[in-house]
Amino acid sequence: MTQTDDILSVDGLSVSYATPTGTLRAVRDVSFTIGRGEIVGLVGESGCGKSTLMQSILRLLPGAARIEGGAIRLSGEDLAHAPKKRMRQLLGDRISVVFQDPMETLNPVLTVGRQMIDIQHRSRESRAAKRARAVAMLKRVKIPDAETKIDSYPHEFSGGMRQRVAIAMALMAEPDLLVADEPTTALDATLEIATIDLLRELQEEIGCAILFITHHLGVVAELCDRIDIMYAGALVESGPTMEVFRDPRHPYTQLLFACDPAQIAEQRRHLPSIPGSLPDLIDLPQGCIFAGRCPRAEDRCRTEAPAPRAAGGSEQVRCHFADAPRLEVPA
Amino acid sequence: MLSYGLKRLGLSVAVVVIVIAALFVMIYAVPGDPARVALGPRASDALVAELRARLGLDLPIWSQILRFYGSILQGDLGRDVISGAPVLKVILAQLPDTLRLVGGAMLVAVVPGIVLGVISATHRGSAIDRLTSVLSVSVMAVPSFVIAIYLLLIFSINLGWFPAIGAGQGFWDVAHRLVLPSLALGLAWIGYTARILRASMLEVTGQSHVRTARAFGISDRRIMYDYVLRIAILPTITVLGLGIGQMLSGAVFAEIVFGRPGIGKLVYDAILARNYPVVTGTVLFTTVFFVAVNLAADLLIAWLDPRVRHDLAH
Amino acid sequence: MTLHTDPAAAPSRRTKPRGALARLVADPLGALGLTLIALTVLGAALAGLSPHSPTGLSPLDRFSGPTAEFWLGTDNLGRDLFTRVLYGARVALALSIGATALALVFGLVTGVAAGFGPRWADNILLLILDAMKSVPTVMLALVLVTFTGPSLWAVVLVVVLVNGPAYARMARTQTLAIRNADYIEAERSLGAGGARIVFAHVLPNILGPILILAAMDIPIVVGIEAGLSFLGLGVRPPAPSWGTILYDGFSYIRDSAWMVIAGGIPIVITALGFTFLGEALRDTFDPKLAKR
Amino acid sequence: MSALLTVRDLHVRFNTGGPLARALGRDTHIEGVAGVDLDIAPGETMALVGESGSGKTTLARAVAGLGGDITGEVLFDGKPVAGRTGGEAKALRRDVAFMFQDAVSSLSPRFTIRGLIEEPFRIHGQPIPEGEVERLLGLVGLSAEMADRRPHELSGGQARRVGVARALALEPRLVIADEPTAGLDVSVQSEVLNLLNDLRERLDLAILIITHNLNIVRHVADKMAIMYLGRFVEIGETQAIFAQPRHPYTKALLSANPIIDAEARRDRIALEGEVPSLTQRPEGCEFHGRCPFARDLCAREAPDRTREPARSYTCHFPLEEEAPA
Amino acid sequence: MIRTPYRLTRRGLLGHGLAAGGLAALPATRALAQTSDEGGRLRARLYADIQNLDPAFWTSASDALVMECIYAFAMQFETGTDQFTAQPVAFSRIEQVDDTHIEFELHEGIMYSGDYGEMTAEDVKFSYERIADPEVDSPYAEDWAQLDHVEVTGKYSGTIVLKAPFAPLFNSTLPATSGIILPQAAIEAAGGQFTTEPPVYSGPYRIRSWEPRTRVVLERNPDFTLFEVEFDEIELIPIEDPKTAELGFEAGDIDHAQTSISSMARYAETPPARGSFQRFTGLNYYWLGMNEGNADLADQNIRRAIQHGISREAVVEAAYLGAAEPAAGIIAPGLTGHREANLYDYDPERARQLLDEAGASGLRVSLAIQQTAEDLAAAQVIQALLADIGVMVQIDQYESGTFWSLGVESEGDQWRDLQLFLFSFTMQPDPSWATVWFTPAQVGVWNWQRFDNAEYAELHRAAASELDTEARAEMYVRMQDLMEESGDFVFLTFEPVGILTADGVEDAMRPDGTPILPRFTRS
Repeated sequence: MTQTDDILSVDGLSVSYATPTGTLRAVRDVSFTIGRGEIVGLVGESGCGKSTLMQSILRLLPGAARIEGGAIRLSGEDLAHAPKKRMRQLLGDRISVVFQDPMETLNPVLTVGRQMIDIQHRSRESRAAKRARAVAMLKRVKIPDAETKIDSYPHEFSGGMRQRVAIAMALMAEPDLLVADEPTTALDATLEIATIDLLRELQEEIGCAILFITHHLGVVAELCDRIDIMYAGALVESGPTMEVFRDPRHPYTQLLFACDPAQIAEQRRHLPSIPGSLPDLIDLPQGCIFAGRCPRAEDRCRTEAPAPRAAGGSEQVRCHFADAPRLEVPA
Repeated sequence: MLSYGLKRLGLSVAVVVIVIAALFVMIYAVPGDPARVALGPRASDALVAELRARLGLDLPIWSQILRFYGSILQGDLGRDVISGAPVLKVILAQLPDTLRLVGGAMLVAVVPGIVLGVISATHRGSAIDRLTSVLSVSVMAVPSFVIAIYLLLIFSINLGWFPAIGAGQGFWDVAHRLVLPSLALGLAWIGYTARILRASMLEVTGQSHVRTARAFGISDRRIMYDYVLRIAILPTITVLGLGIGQMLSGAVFAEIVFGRPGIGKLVYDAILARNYPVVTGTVLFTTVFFVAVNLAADLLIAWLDPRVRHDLAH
Repeated sequence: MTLHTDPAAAPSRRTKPRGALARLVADPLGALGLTLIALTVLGAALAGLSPHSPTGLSPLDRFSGPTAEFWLGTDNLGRDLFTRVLYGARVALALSIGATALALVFGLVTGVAAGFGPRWADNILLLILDAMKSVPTVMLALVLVTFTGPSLWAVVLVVVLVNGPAYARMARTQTLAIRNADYIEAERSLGAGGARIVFAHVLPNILGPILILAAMDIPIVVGIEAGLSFLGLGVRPPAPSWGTILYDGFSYIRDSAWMVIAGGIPIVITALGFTFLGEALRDTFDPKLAKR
Repeated sequence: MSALLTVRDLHVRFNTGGPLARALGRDTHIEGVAGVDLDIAPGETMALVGESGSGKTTLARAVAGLGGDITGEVLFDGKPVAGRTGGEAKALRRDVAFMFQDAVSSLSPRFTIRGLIEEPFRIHGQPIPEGEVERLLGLVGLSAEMADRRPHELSGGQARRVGVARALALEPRLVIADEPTAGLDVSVQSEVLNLLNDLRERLDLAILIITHNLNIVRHVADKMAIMYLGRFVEIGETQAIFAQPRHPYTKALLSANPIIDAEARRDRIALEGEVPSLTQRPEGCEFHGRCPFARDLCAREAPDRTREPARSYTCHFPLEEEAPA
Repeated sequence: MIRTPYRLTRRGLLGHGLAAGGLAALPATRALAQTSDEGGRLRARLYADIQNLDPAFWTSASDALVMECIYAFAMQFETGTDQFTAQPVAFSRIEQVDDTHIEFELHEGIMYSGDYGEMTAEDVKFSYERIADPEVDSPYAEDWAQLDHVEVTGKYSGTIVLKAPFAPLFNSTLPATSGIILPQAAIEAAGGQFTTEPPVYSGPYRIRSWEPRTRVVLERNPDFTLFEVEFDEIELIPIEDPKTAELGFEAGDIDHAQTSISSMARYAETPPARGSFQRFTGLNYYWLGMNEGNADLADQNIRRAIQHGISREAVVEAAYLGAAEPAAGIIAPGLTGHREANLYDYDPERARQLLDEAGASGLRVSLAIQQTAEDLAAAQVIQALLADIGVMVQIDQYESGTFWSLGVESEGDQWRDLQLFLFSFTMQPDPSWATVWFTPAQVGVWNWQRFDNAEYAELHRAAASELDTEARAEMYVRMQDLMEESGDFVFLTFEPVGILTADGVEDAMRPDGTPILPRFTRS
């Protein structure tokens, strides 16, 4: 899977947590790539493992978590087994992050300027030069009056502004890869759009790749070149955004899209849903992970785990019946 | 910030006013004539009458309480019935010894407390963390006078390493004599300090902004000191502020066991001697001191924490 | 509302809730705490089995070290210290549990009242609680005893006034928090009245943390009783309290160290026992309290 | 259609200052809701839409009689909500059910689900019919064995169902649902909405639904109101508003919906700045500072309400019908 | 610490107002000395801080100890003997011419500090008449009760003229603080009286610094020539608890200390390291009093039963751990009027019989004591002994302030409730000091027994002017008989005094164990 012009390639990654009742296999055999300058949306519902995946890439996993196998390569260099020191060199330089909650993501007792200077710890420039860079970056994210606002504390900014500051910080080092972990979830709709627009604009200028983690399908459609859909720790479908939206091949993807009121053109009082619940990730079912909730599931699905394959416009689909006609979803 | 400061100050003053009123009521509630009690059985009636007049005991109660406030406002806490000296002067004369003791105890509490707290938090769940936790709660649980007696028994009487009594003269002598009482008084606060620091460090470490800092490749050391400790230390300041006040009065046990002069010994002797002006004066003094230290701690925190500063401004 | 992203943090329904006691005992600290408390309680219960009287004099036996007959030695009047320590456990346990219960009632009533009362009443109560808290503990105890005279009841009063405000504050804070909690709003939206809300929804929810707090305060109460008795301001001397044993022992510390050893050890054991138990209770049942 | 709930010129005020500020004579009040009119008929679903801090929840709570410093008129079934005592107050509680945003935390943590569902009966002193709990659980699609669980053992969707069951236990006539799908996954949120809708049809319930999710509104609401700074900038029939928003803010909200259709993006209205503070309401039209179409008049003069058959709005320069994109 | 036994000096008892109130709260005669070899500094323990150094108004034995250092006394008791013999100090000669005339002559060249010049006979006249002067209202006026006037016959000589013979003159007045001679000008400059800042010094030392409750430092007065002093400085440290002082002594902080009584046996057996232990027969008397004014104790037979019910040996043994002997009175051995034997000794059979006769089975009484280890031990033994004859005793411990008000009528009605109490008074070496408190005039003041006996009163008055020692002794013995017969008293003991002295210091002690600090030397 590794291609030289891929910024990030995740190959067969498995991550598990030690819990009192057993090993919880949060991410299993996930593979995907992000090309240079590409924006990739990672989509999934609660508990699908997308955050674990993100934390694995950044190596910020909690203590109970362990990478069981697979590789995470940044331009060919394996992050999954890189020494801590090396990770520290990469983080904030070649890989940056924007987290979900803008209220808590910045240090409350340090000024924004101080934090933006701190993160340039690799640079040997003078403080004044670092500060000037910080001001310039704040201007680029359209913080009004950046010269004075830089000496403010995070709580003196509004939520939307704080998220912009976070984006400014993340992009200041002009990284190769920006990991954005639900950066717009906590924002109101109008701010969400503004933030997405800003991200897109900056991405075009800087040319970095973005891994955009969200549960909001519309945002992916809006922003991303490619989409990866996770369910219960597994990557069930991935491909170019337009292709996947037009013709999703995995039943889960199909159902997910069908449930989203935004995707339903005509007004209807009754909306579709996906019955059933997530499988137990400690005591995994045999076969396909989605079999328990899949209207199309057959005996084979319950015994044999499907291998990923290309189908329709999608590059990877983990379904035995990836080529079957799209499901009719009743409300 | 200013308005917060004023508000906190106002609250502190209100608290002191209430404490004064409560003290007054207590004095008033003492069975018998306070002047007679103060002067002793053989006092002439004239003298009792004079003291009554001086204490304003013949006035109506509301007027007495106003007088009480008035004189306290002027720094007049009454007179020591035994020596006749102003109570404030008597207290101030005893203060240095107690402050030295509290200072020693703070040193005992803060340095190991912070070190243990940091070690505990950075090695969460390890054997050393568990050991520190158990030690912390243990030293907090055992009353300081029991510790004082055992220290005296072991280190003064049996081993003879430290003097048993007195405050001493000259730096080294004073320091030498401070060791055991400071330890007795401060030991519990090692626990308080370590625990609160550990808890607040863990809390801060779990906050999202620390993860952000990590995600920018800032070194663990730097994160620990600039990002975690800086915030985590704030609750510790509150606890130590409380500590100073509690130690000031808790010194009574260390002072008695180690035969030291000081505020605690003063009030204790005054209680035994029914020297009410000294008792109430000392209680009032320590209360004001306590309130003032806590106020100072709060203001310090407000000053150190821009969030509070900000909230207060709005 | 944030989504559960860390599967390890999600509540696992698989763990069958075990019995409270079993969970406590599983915690080494809890087991140790329970053992120490059991020792104290057993001592108090079995005090009567001692062949010695806690008050009987035997001057010729005075200042004995530990022997087969006198397990902890004797005091200046030749009384068996072990027996006195056992009887002292009765005083300590009865007083600390009784006084804590009173303080708890005081705290709950005032705290819940403040939490539910009108704002001005809350403010006044808060100010008074602040004022009570502002007098350093030892000073408060000393000044109260000065004006009441030494007695068991004075100690109880001191405990109520020293510990009560903390419970009241906690009850108030919790009540306020719960008062504005969604589920109280929900109950109100269903039409529940004040009494129902307090007794069915508020009290059960605040009682737990306050009980844990109280369990952790019992060493403080034992300390207050022993401390005041040590100063001669607490339990009246013929009664064998640990504080009075220390009081006597400190006088005769040069004659026999056994008196202070005998007086201090049960205080240490009880204090550690209740503290460990409190810690374990808190860790087991209310991790949120851990900050205190 | 006679309205079940009628709201006229409702204001809800908050005091933000302490006693000190009050003593200094400072006016520390802000208006979370600043004069709204609202009617809901039985069987009708009304959606309240707006961004954080627009006053949606405040309004809903005021309507439900759950507090706030209220002026204006709120009539339920023709009788004022305020000032009810005794049986009348209880009756209101029975007739108006409130579903809280945070479903899990709106369930008393020490109760079992059974206890929670029986709670309304107990509060109102009504006998609990045999098997009623199971019946209600079944009604909201939960199995009877759930009855012995406690709130923390439920998932968000399950908790919400319990909330619905509780709300419906006494057969109310109006359900106020505050963000009933917040925090739910897409695959689950439909279940809750369908449930509400089924019950509406079956029991002729009126529903007031508060949400910031316009996609839901489009499907489930008959009418919608768009709130901005505590006022309705536009209110009317959902279809009409979606088809052609009149108020620029409505349009901005509707267009701020990330969608896959690249063409639709061009028609998007980008808002400038952020929502002003309630303590400093702008002069003139309160939206003028952020409105891309604002003119001088907007800054000077507050627009009156313009009424159309299917809606009303407050804008000097309402958006006109244009060629469909 | 609390265990310090509070005892009254007679002087305190005569006091009024602040002086008495203060005194009631303070222990007496507990002075320990400590030394260190370096710098010639003698460090002495005070049992309490100084309060008043005016000879007419001083309050406690701590004050007296300091006054002994800073003023020239007329006479001083000899040290190192077991007889109370006063020797002239400021006086070069003193001679009793007849029962009421005493001639004296001062040493020449005794210089006051400041500008007050040389000590003259005029100063003697002023000082003594000042204390006796009713206008001055000194609590110590009774020391000069019979003073008529002092006649100045020369610059250095004069005659003390008495109104009547006065036996205590050489036993307690002149050799103690009432014999101090100060210049009129200095007292007047101080405004008639003073407290802790003496306007003038005439003794071997003067005060260099005073840190309240912490220390008083005295330094050698270079102008003093009456006798040689060894130490350049004396540091006096207030330590109330003798047990604490013992710890200090053993830790090497204090080199000369008075022990608590209950520690004496231990020290007698095992002398301390780096020091020696001495035992003195003290003058303090310790007894159990019974309030005959209390309804339950009004029957003399009940009081007699309690007398018979108490084994003084057992009580003294328990309280003092073998350091003291039972007493048979209030006048210590060696003093005029010491009584050898008791009238009503331990006899539980007789006690039970008496109680039966009085119909007082199941009697419950309270025993008031102070918060001292010794009182507490004694009380618990009494409790056990009386339980044996069927009397239940409840021990009530009082802090000193309350305790000293229990039997005092002017404090209210609580004297009626007072039943049994343990009491200890201190005294100077004249029997009149001991007996004065039990006269009818003292009922409800310090005579808490409410022992009211006319014969006793008359004997007390007459004995003060009786100069014949044997006749005087008989009178005092009779007075003690009367006390015991009343059933109000169980004489327990005379409290011995234990002294610890470090190696390298030679102490100078009065026969009763009181140190005279300026006379201390290095050995």
